[in-house]
Amino acid sequence: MSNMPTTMTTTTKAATMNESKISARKVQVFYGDKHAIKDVEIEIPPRSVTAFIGPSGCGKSTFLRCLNRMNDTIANCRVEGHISIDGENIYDPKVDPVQLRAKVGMVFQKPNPFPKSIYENVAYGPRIHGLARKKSDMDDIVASALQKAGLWNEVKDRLDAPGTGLSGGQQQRLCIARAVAVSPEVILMDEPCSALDPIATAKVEELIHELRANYTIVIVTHSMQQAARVSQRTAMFHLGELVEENDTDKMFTNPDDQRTQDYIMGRFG
Amino acid sequence: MSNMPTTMTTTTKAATMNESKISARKVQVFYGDKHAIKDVEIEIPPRSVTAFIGPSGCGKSTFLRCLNRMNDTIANCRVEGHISIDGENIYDPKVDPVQLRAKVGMVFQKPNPFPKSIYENVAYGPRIHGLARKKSDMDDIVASALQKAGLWNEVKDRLDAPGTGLSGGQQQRLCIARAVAVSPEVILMDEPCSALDPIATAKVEELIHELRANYTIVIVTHSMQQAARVSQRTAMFHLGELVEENDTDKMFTNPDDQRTQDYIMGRFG
Amino acid sequence: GAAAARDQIQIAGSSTVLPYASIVAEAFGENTDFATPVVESGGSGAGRKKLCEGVDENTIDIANSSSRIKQSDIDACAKNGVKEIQEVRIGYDGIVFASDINGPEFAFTPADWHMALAAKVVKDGQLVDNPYKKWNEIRADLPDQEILAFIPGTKHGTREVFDEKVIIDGCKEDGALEALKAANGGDEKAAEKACMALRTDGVSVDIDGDYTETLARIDANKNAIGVFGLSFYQNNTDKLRVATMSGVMPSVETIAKGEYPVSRPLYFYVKNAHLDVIPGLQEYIEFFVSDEMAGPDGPLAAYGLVSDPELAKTQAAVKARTPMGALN
Amino acid sequence: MSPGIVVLVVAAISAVGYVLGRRRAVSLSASERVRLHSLPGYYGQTVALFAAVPAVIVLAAWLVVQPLLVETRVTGMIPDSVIPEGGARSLVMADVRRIADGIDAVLARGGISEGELSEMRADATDVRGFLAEVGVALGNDVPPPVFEAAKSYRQISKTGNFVAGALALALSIGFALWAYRRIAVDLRARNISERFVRALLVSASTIAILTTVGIIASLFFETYSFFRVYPAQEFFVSTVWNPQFRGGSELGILPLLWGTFYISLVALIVAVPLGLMIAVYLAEYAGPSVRSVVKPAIEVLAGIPTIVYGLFALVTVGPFLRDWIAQPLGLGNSSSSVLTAGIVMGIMIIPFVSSLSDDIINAVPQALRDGSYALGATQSETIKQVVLPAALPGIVGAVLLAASRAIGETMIVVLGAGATARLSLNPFEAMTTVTVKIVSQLTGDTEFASPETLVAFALGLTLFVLTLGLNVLALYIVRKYREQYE
Amino acid sequence: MTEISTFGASVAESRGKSLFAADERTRRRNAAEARFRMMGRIAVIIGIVALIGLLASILSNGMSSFQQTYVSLDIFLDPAKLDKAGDRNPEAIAKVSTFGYAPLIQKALQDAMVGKGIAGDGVNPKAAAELISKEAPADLRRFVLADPSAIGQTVHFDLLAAGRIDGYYKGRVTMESAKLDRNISPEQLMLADKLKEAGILTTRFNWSFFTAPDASDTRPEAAGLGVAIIGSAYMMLIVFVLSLPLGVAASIYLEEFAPQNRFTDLIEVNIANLAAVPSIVFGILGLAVLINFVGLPQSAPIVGGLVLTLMTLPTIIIATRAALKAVPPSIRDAALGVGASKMQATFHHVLPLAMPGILTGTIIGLARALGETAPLLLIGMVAFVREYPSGPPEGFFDPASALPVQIYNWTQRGDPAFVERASGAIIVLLVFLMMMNLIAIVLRRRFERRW
Ligand SMILES: Nc1ncnc2c1ncn2[C@@H]1O[C@H](COP(=O)(O)OP(=O)(O)OP(=O)(O)O)[C@@H](O)[C@H]1O
Ligand SMILES: Nc1ncnc2c1ncn2[C@@H]1O[C@H](COP(=O)(O)OP(=O)(O)OP(=O)(O)O)[C@@H](O)[C@H]1O
Ligand SMILES: [Mg+2]
Ligand SMILES: [Mg+2]
Repeated sequence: MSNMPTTMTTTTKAATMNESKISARKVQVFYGDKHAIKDVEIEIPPRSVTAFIGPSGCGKSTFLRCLNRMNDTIANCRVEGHISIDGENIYDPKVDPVQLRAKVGMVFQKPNPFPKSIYENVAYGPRIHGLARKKSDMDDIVASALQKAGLWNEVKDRLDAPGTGLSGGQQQRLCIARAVAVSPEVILMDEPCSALDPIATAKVEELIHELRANYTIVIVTHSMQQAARVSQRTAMFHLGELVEENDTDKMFTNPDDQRTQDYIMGRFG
Repeated sequence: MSNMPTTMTTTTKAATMNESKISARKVQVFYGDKHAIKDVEIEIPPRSVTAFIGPSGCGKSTFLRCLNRMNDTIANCRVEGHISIDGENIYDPKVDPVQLRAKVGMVFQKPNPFPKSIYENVAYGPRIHGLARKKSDMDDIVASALQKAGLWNEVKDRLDAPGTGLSGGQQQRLCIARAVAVSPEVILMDEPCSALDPIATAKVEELIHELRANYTIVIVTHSMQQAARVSQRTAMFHLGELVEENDTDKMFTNPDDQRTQDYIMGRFG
Repeated sequence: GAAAARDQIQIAGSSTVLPYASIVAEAFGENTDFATPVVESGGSGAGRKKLCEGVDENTIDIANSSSRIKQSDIDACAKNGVKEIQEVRIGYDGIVFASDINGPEFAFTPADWHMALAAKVVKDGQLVDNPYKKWNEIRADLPDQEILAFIPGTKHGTREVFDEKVIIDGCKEDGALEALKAANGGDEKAAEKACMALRTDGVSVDIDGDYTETLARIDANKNAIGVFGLSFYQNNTDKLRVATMSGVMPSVETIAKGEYPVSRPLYFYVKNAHLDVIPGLQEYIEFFVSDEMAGPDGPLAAYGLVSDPELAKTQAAVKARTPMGALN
Repeated sequence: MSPGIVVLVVAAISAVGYVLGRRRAVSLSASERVRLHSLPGYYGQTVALFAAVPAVIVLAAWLVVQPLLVETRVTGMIPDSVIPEGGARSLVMADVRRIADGIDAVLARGGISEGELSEMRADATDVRGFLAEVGVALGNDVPPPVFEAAKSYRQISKTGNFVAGALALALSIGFALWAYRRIAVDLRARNISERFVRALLVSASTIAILTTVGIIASLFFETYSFFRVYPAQEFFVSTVWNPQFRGGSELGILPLLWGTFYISLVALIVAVPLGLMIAVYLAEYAGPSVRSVVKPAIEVLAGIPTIVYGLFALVTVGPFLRDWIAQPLGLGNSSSSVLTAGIVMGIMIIPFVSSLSDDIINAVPQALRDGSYALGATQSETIKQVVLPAALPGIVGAVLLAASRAIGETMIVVLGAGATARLSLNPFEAMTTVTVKIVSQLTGDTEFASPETLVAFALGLTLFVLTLGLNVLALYIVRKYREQYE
Repeated sequence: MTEISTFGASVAESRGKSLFAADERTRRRNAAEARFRMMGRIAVIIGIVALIGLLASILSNGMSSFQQTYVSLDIFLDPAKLDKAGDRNPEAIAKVSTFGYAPLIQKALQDAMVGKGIAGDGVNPKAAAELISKEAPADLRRFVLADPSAIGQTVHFDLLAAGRIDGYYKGRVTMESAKLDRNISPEQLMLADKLKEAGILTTRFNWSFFTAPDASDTRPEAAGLGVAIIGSAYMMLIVFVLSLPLGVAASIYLEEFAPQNRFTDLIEVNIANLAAVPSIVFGILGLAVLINFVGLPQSAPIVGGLVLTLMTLPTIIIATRAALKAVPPSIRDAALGVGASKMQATFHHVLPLAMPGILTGTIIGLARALGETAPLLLIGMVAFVREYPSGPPEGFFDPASALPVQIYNWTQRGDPAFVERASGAIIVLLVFLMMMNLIAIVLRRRFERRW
């Protein structure tokens, strides 16, 4: 926690309020022959929550993974187009994807804790980024991250237990805690509440709300209610295309696109 | 779809209406020292949908895994008490867990498709149970299972693609299709809709509804609405205890237990 | 470090000579201040090749050889600047035929062996594929025992002696050579070659390993006859029954007198250029051929090396460092 | 300055550099109140790397170059007159080095002083006897020019070592300072050190290529000379292998290849099912205690010297197969046979299959098994249809390794299958393999330049090319059937 | 539809059935399961039985080599023989060769026999002296040269008994075999029995087996493994220090970093192929490149170590790559997702998970390297070496032997006593191997986990 202010001061300069934090132009993604993302253009404003919605398999996760170049790790995945964060093209060969990912954190759709202790799961990020100088600093970071993710009470007595021995929802929250612990500027969350009960969900939403003040958040969700509750802007994907992107209020009351309307009304499929 | 009628006629004799399909008495589960399930007693009626609800980490999955002895595969997991299906103690040493699991199918919380083609993922179960004599029979089974899970349209052109290359929600539906394809008597579903959009969810709920006529279904869900929509009975877990078990209608309108009330009202945590 | 100069003699070559060389090396190390020489075994061919690799500390000093050096080796030596080589004949190696100690006695002639093992033999005046299955079919006074012979593999120097002194001589004795010569249009070379063609139906088994392997095989096949070195046999007289050849019992004495036919000389070759450079090299070769070691009462003879009757000549040549002349 | 000491000093410099670099990075970030680009340790590492790597490279290069330089310098000092007839300059140089070492030894013992040494003359002193006292034996008395050459050899080497050491130290300190000065909060220290590690990784993997090049090179020339004295066509298509001591051999590779293939096949038929079943049993059925005992125990099989297996084949298995199977069935009465060698070799390579496969099977995620069990699959169905396919690439690797071992084995083949090259289908007959013949032809008593010896290289190269082909095939198959979990 | 109903019916059969009453198909499947399991168990049993059989034969043949028979004699170091001039001049004393010491021993034995009242019974003094190893004079000479002042005194020596006598007390030589044996007579054995009764002949643990260098063919009783153990230890040190890091580094590069292209395919195939290269070819490589080209010395552990390293690398690389491949990608994703570099993800997460496989590769690779003779044949290590190499690192460049080489050499020698020594050496080699692997095995158990 102690060095949080430093980070903040440095980030302010990057994004002026009227600029968008992330902007994507003509993004195409292919898995081998499969054209998974088609010509997506989007601007994501800083210090706000943007929700991606759309039917299963429409490309939300794929697009999300483009934003911190996690697609690099998929062998047959090819990304075209232009994505920039703070005005810098992240697909520039000179960009260090590591630095990018330190800046753009991610919570995956399938919880994937390390086969290590709960503590180590959360402490790993801060450790490699040198966020804690002392053991006690690290303890603080871990505790606060777990608290934010609403997991602290459940695991505080067994921080040494393996992260893989947690329940599904607990693992999901552990992964959220792990991502939050390194305090990235942008957090990408792929259905962070899918395995969570309403209370835990509320807790995570509260966290998102809190983070919004300083961070840019992109969240994939299947719950319209959740999108409506937490996001300022919403983007709707369908069959790899970005159908509509709009203020959340507008989107859920008076969408521009027929398909959005249909989806929200549950008339798809 | 086509073989449904035959199956229906034969299943009727097994469970008389007033008997319960599954009954658990004084079930205790320990993970090493951790007491994860405490003294749970429950009766699950046949040909109905029972929903398990409760906060994350309360032991829903653990208890669910007890019902087809999937806990056997966890090294440090110990189950005590008595669970019977159709009046037979499933923890009897003479019981063959394989036969049990053929009868009691399961969909896991984390989708775990086999690293095989989509087709093979679904065909695997029917094949080991010898449900198809010819290739065309198998094709029918696979197609109908995928249709029931609402995945057919998305994958019918790429049945040879690996199941692991699907999106999160698609994988989840693939796992549902896989479980349905062997037509077990009891289907345990651990949050089958967690990664699904509303339309896909509706499709799965429809499937559950349809299956209910002949099968006994236990579903873990975090969505009260879903529980209310699909289930006849609901069981509420909390900290490893079964807090309350009741008709769903009653449960959501006038629960007996304060904790249930609190949970449903979102006052937990 | 790597740049340090070598201070022990390095010897490589024949595994037949190895036991003798190591007996000498051991005694040399014991009785002098020089380091005990390192004696490698890797075959005569490889040893001579290493010897001829050049004059350099990094090459060996002595090559042991169970056969005489070949012209191609001398050429290779010359090409690599190894001009002077001493040839030192250390004695003779007897080759004996022996069978399991509990089996019958054998008294062979080379003709017996040729008839037993050749691919084609003369039977009733006709050249036919070898029909013999038992020894007594060849000659009635041989035991009634199936023919099974473990002979050295074609890479062994011993095989050369076996081919020459047993098979070809036998071929001549039993008249097959003449018949083959006739069949080959009078070509003596081709006929000899045909003599040496052995049957391939499993009766004659090549052994690529060493005499211990042959011994172990005889253990597993009690009715087999094996080919051994004299020294090996002398160490295993409790397991092996040796056969006479043309009526002569093999021993150090009969071989030294030239009575027992199957033997061959053993050599080592010294690179003269190393003599003054490698500490102890000259001393070692003198020690080797000294009467104390290589003489008829020395440890080498005790171990089964047939002492060279002309040892004194060799001693003089070694003292004088006389390089070998052209091969004749 | 001896290279060892220089290396130690350089190591010390880089250790200090690490500490200082790290400290500087930390203090910079504290004073500028900016987060470092990388962990402080990486800054330390960059300094340490810059301090060590150039210096060590220079030192290593020097160690290679110096002897050459010094030799050329010193060789010039030796007049032709002291080179014995038929000898070579290089041999005299050996003496020079030996004397120089001896002098060092004497000095170290305090026998004489440097001053006395430079005064010393070979014609006045008995250098040979003098050095013999410190255990340095010389082949001959020392001519004065050689002794002088030895002295200057010592001198030049000393200077050389000193210069190199000084250079290395200068480089070390210089680069360390430079790297230290370069430290800034936004220096991409992690990337620098990772690039270095990556370079290390790359060079490690090129060793495989270099080895291959080396093998091909060392086989190629002799193979070439073989084909000059022996027709290639005969070698590749002839079905007879019959080397003769005195030339005129028939050296057809086919019977040897057949033997190799046949024996390896038998070995794999024994080892793969057994090994896989052991792996499966250990990974899936056995309890941890059984596993922790059985696995290392089975691994001992791979460590038993092959001579033991060979004798086992010769003394036990061979006669057994002959007396109980081959003779009753009328399939021959040879105690050495393909089957004997194959079976025994199969036992030896079991651990290659079992241990590696066990690790790979163990690494298959439990979720996959759960998925299968939940469908009502038995454990064996799960293993056969889910676990093994998922573990396939690793298992293929293990089998390839086992096959490779089988192809390369000699002792078991020699003792178990004999040394006869033969083309036959009967597994109860003696046969032999390419490898056995490589060894026997190479270590035989025939002259080296003869085709009988050179054929070993041709055999080696041919085998190399063939196995390469097989491996390409294996890679292709694995690629095709690979199942990537998750 | 009709088709479908038939197979539907088969499902129906099992439906509603008791869990205790297995239907036909389930019974068959369970039988298959039981068979499979039984096959696994049988495979394990076959493996273990093979191991036990081999070990038993090794042990039964080789244990006796850890015992050795000695002859204890008080020997008068006769100045008349050893120092004729009587001025204790070391050079003059050094001139007396081992042949000069033999009579002293012969005499001492006769004296001892007389002292204990043992009759020769047809064994003449020379034949009686044959009970004592030919190594004995060398021992004496060494003793005298080290301490010339002992000349003229009577000193107690424990001398090695000759190989045949030693074998007599180990059951290798019997009265029957002695009758046929040219190297020993039953009378000599009887004499040995008497000496044993008199306490002159004793059998005890054979330390020198582990420390003495090799001996020539005439002295099996003196042959030891000292040089071979040092040589093997040096080589294994080199192999371990080089092959493990190199192998792991190469695998990491290929599996985690290298782009997937023709070139990496080439490397991959190449490595697999190197594993299939017969070990002797590595010897050819070592001879051509390391000795002839680089100029490293012959018979040296450094060359052997490098050659064995090259030979071991493919094994380690293949095992490591397989293990790396088996780590689920989600672990890498998780690490990358929190901003770890690929390097960090690999070293912090993937590598530890792949550790069991890596260690297995190391165990198997080292086992092979330790037992390999063929490549050493060409680089001059299959040799008779009696001088101990010096300490590392200089010792890496000195001639040395190795355990498998010693075994190989001994099995080729004429005297059957060497067969026993070879079996003893095999035991030592296996113990050496197990000690080497112990750490790896313990580590491997710690790293093993499922996810
Ligand atoms: N393998 C395991 N080892 C140890 N503890 C475990 C293991 N699996 C689950 N637990 C613990 O047991 C408790 C119950 O877990 P369970 O998975 O049943 O929860 P759940 O109700 O399914 O929660 P969720 O809704 O988050 O999936 C939790 O506290 C969890 O941490
Ligand atoms: N590794 C892959 N290889 C091939 N195709 C893939 C891969 N990953 C995803 N796809 C395909 O790309 C499309 C988009 O997938 P993506 O995971 O982005 O969907 P999603 O919107 O996240 O869906 P969900 O809500 O189900 O998670 C899907 O059709 C999917 O099948
Ligand atoms: Mg998704
Ligand atoms: Mg759960």
